[in-house]
Amino acid sequence: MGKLNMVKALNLALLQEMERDEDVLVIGEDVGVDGGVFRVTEDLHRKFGSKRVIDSPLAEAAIVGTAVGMALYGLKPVCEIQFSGFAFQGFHQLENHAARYRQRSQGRFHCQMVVRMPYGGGVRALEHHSESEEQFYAHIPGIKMVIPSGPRNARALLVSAIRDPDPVVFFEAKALYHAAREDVPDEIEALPIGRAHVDRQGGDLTLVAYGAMLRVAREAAQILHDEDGVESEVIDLLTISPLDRETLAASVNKTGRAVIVHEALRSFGPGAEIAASIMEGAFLSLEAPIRRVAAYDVPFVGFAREKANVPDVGRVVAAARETLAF
Amino acid sequence: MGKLNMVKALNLALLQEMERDEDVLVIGEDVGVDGGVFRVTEDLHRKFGSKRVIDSPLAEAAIVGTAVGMALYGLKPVCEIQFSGFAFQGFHQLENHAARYRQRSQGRFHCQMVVRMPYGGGVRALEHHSESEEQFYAHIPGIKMVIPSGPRNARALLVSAIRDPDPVVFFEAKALYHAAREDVPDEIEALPIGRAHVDRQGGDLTLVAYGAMLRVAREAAQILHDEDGVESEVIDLLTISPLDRETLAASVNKTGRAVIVHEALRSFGPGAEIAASIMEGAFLSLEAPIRRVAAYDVPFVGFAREKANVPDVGRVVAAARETLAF
Amino acid sequence: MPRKPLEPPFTIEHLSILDSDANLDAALEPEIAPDVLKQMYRAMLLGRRLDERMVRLQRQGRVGTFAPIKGQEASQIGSVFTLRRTDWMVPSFREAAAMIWRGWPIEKLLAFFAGRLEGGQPASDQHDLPITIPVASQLPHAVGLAYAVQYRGDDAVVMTYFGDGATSEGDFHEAMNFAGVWHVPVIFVCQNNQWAISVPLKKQTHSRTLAQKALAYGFPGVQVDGNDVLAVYAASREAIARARAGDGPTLIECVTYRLGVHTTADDPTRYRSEEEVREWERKDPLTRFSAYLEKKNLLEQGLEQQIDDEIARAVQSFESLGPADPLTMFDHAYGEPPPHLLAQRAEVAERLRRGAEGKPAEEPTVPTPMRGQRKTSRWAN
Amino acid sequence: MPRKPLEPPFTIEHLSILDSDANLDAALEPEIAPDVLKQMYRAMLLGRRLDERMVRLQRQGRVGTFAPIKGQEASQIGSVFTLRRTDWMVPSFREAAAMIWRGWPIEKLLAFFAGRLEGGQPASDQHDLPITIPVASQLPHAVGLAYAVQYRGDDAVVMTYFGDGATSEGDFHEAMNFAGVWHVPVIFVCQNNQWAISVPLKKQTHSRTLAQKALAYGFPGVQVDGNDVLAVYAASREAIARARAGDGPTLIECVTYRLGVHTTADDPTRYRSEEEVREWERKDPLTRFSAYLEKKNLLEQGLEQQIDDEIARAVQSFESLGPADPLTMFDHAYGEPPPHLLAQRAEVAERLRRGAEGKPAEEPTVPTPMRGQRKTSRWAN
Ligand SMILES: Cc1ncc(C[n+]2csc(CCOP(=O)(O)OP(=O)(O)O)c2C)c(N)n1
Ligand SMILES: Cc1ncc(C[n+]2csc(CCOP(=O)(O)OP(=O)(O)O)c2C)c(N)n1
Ligand SMILES: [Mg+2]
Ligand SMILES: [Mg+2]
Repeated sequence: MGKLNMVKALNLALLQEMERDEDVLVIGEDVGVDGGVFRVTEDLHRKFGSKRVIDSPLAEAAIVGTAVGMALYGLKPVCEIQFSGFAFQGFHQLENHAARYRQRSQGRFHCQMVVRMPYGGGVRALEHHSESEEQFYAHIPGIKMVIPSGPRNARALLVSAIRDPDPVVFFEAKALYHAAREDVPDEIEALPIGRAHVDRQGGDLTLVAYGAMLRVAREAAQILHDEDGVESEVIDLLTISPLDRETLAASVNKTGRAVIVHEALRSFGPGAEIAASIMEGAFLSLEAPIRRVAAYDVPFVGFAREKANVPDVGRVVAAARETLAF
Repeated sequence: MGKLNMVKALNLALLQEMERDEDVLVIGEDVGVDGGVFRVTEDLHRKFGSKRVIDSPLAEAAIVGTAVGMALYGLKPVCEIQFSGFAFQGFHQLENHAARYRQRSQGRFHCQMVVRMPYGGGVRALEHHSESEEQFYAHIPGIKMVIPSGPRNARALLVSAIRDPDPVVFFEAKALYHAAREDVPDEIEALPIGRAHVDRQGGDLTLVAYGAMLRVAREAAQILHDEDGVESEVIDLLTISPLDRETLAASVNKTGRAVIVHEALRSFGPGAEIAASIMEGAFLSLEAPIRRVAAYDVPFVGFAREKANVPDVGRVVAAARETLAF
Repeated sequence: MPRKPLEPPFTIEHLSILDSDANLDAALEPEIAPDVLKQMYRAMLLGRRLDERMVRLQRQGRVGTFAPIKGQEASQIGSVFTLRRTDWMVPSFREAAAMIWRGWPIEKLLAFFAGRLEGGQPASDQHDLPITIPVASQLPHAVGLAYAVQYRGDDAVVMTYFGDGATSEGDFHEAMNFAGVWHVPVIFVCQNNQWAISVPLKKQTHSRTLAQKALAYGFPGVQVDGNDVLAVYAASREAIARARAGDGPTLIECVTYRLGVHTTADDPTRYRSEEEVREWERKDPLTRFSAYLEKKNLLEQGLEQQIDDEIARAVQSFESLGPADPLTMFDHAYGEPPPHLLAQRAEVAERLRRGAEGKPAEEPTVPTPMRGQRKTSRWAN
Repeated sequence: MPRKPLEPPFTIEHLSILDSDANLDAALEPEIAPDVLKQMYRAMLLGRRLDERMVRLQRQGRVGTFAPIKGQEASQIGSVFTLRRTDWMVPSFREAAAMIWRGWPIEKLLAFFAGRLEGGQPASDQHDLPITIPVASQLPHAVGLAYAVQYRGDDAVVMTYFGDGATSEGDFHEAMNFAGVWHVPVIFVCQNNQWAISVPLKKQTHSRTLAQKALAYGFPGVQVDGNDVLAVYAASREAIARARAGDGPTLIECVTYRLGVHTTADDPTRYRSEEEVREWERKDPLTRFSAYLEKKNLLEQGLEQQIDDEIARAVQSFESLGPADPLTMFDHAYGEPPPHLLAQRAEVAERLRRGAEGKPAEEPTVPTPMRGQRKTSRWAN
């Protein structure tokens, strides 16, 4: 396939899975003729028709809710929520139902479905178009919560999400859609859900990140290497829930220090669970408090103030230095 | 007033605030003629009429959403969601709007409103009637999240919630509604939101709890005292968000050990933030990993298996002993 | 160009065949085989008798909260009888009679209301969803199922149940709208029993009927006398024929009444009059249907006893279930349990093994009342 | 007792006064003072001119995503003009013309679309809610406001705006239903511009009109030619009179068309034909209204220039705003900032003070496209 950006890589995953499996279909607002407002479903409508690539009415609860019904029948719907900020309109269908049908029916039914949504800042967007809500999904058992960090793993994780027998909430960082291209192999590739990736190895400090924050963590690691001679281990979570606690603990048992970076709000955010679970798994190795670099606890700042709110390399480096100096 | 159970105490708070302030009104399913399915709004309809005690149609989003509109106008609605399990139907109105109007309008508007809901297990109830969803609200800035632990503080906190200029999500433990009576003074009493209460003092171990879990923590503390000679400090959070980080840190800086107890699910739950924030505030004092005793990460267990899922005294004592023995 | 009414005008029809005095409109009488008529009556009576038994079991603390169907037997049986086994049935939480007809064993329903996960498992060949508690939230599932049926080209329709209160929820609206746009084979059966707990219909909506809500979605809506099993049957059969022919969804409003409590935790004397209840008791669906069968000589002797025995056997078999195994709560959370869940399971297993201090206490047998503290309750004060 | 249509039947009317060829139905012509007619035209033209300017500003990276109103000027101005200042206006995100008439300074709108919180602040005496982005979610607020008006016994009505797509959301349904039950003074103005981004009306709902959706809630719905400012005005005036008289809500469907892009991030050539757009251009609300005014000798000379100057001044004053102060993002999160927020604010303040490593970078001036990667974009590939 050559080098693809994340939009194209995701599109490829959908295309190939739809070719492989007639039960896979796509539903959402503007996913059909328009190819999705970010073009992730581009061309699928032309190839598979409007029964398989459904331009739905404007109603998130029914997008998720009818997808639940389709999944109960054995189809494998991939929903697109146009922006993660509008997913709350359908939140009850995920929490009340998608997550629960397997247990409620004691295995007679389950919901093999994916709910894709663009999340996060960096695209000069209005309210509800820049937030990072992964925490809300991570706290729902029965659901898996996945956030890729680049074209190749995005494609491989979306393939796995589509094949996963459980409902998967799949966040796509808007800031990454066109940020970089990567070599994406022709043949279908799948990455296991639930497994973090050690993106860079190091013994002095663990940097935990995911999604668009991975590159921030990477750059911070490079600066720490170049300027401070510090070797950071960068962990790309990829799956938020179920959390790969083993990989986290193993890293911090080695480094003794950790900084967590995410775009989600800090308080009661995903960093809390990551920190708590590191503490549980590596307590005796901890040499400094685990720091969280996150968005501040305010509802919405507007894109004119976004840069001051979303973690950047400077903040991560500063937090890392304080952690190292502790 | 003499001794009241929590239902009566909450009812008293509503009654007295409605007598004081014409702008306070009540809206929800069955809150009027029926007095609420748990009778918390008993008699209010008779006293204040159907314009002030509104039996709404069956639609949680509109209960919260119209209350937002009323609050924008200057009224002070108190919504009742019949069970916290059905609040997700209106979750978007809380997250998209109640929490944000103040910032969105830069102070021109705000939502002085309360959303009360019964939460938690212990009443042999069906699915969606036993869950503990406080985490979802704690992660929304602009909203405050309060959970009383007994009749007296329930009444005093509800008074504060009604008077608070910000939207307050107010969880009432169903298991506590009729569990105990307390002396509740005649004159209106208010407790500050955002402040935890040290329910029992001790220097060996900090037990953090709230809502129905407070009595579990209390009993555990007593057993630890009686059987192990251990002095536990029991912290009753009362407000989940904003979290009283100072009180938590101060306690653990003294005790060096903490066990957190909540009915909410463990993973990505409120205990994670509590633990992370204790670590941040008392790192050097920590002698053992902070433990979380919580419900397991499964969607719903049914009341026939509920006892095995919700934290009980035995589990807390066991966790405390492991923490002490670390 | 002037102000002009749109043509054709919008109409909603009302259907009634067998009135409360058992007068039959013979012109409209549906053709139903005598055997089927007998089965229908049996199913209605079973619903009625089970109801009474369930309420007693709840009062004794042997099951938890239960939602009785008394008064709504015709709405449920008249509609569900028009389904084939291969069709889909999507219930809310007040369709005990319909669910039993669909093949749910009574002991499974008992287990469900006793708070056991086992009670939610349909048989592997059953095309039924389990009970849904969040009001109206099952309606999009029914539409999704119907979409899937159409997508696969299967020969089936979907019937889903809900109450008058449910029509206020956003999920109702969105499901109806999707069904209209997708033109899928789904039949929305609204059991308008006049009350949503304590909220009467007139506080629920300002619409004249519930059937007319279909006008907003561009498909047919019809109002039927929901206590008239023949009318419900006729309207359902027509809707199903339309759905099977590819002519899209229908909304059926069954005008009926909940004669009993909302649930066993409810005290309806707080919000409605005895007279109202008595008035509706005169319209009892069983009375008029048994009169109809009587005329046809189709009433069976000893049916009540037969049914009571069946229920008794089911209660017995339910009560002989062993205690619920806590460890199974970890099953079916995910397709494969993730590591943290295995760890939690191990923790519980260890606790159970150790017994003593960590052992979960026995469930109390007297339930904490959920609502409607009856004056006799030990909780009243 | 037979199958009988309910009486009276349900009707929906269509209203048109000034057609696309500027033919007037004199019998229906509303009485509007000449001054007001001139103001209406000015407000419509301002909407049109601002639109064009906004799109240019966005292309230059000086503001972010903007939702143009071109084609919908009559729907907005015809309705909003029937409000008093003391009435309430609840917009969605495509009501620039109506908002300006309500007193929003143009520079505030510019600030809003430039991602500045300042742009969302109504003046303290303005009875206007700020822009709402989640589709249909403002409708319950409008109903709540109307309830509060009635509760306090104030003399005001509430008018709220939304699109055709919005009618699919649960919030639309619930708000309409509450409004019907509560019988509150609220007017629902649906700008049916035929498209919800790329989704045409026929995929949005199977209902013949949007106006008929009011039937589900038991209050009047009317369909008007939304490009006919006189018809919109007449229907709105009637609805407002009804609301003021205590006779409850109305749904007004304005049949109009979005002549431009959905937002500046959209490329409509992907989903709709040039012909369709051209057909609607022939129905332009400004053309016919200016012809109407021409006949009345009410067209002002140099109006366009005057308006352009006003816009230019606003752009200038917007651009002379200093850079946004990051610290103010902590204001107005709560009534009183809680301790953790003060700590976060202090952290940012310290970072800003220290400058260097922690300093937030400048915003890029070329926006990352949100959607509809135009072929000319540097992102295209
Ligand atoms: C979303 C949701 N909100 C509230 C409830 C609590 N509740 C259970 S039944 C009921 C009333 C339902 O009324 P209706 O739809 O008329 O059905 P009926 O009970 O009369 O059969 C309510 C409010 C619920 N189960 N789900
Ligand atoms: C709840 C929600 N879902 C999705 C979106 C994304 N979105 C913005 S505008 C729009 C289409 C709106 O269509 P319509 O209601 O017809 O209004 P129009 O844009 O035509 O004025 C969509 C899907 C949103 N803003 N809110
Ligand atoms: Mg009902
Ligand atoms: Mg539109």
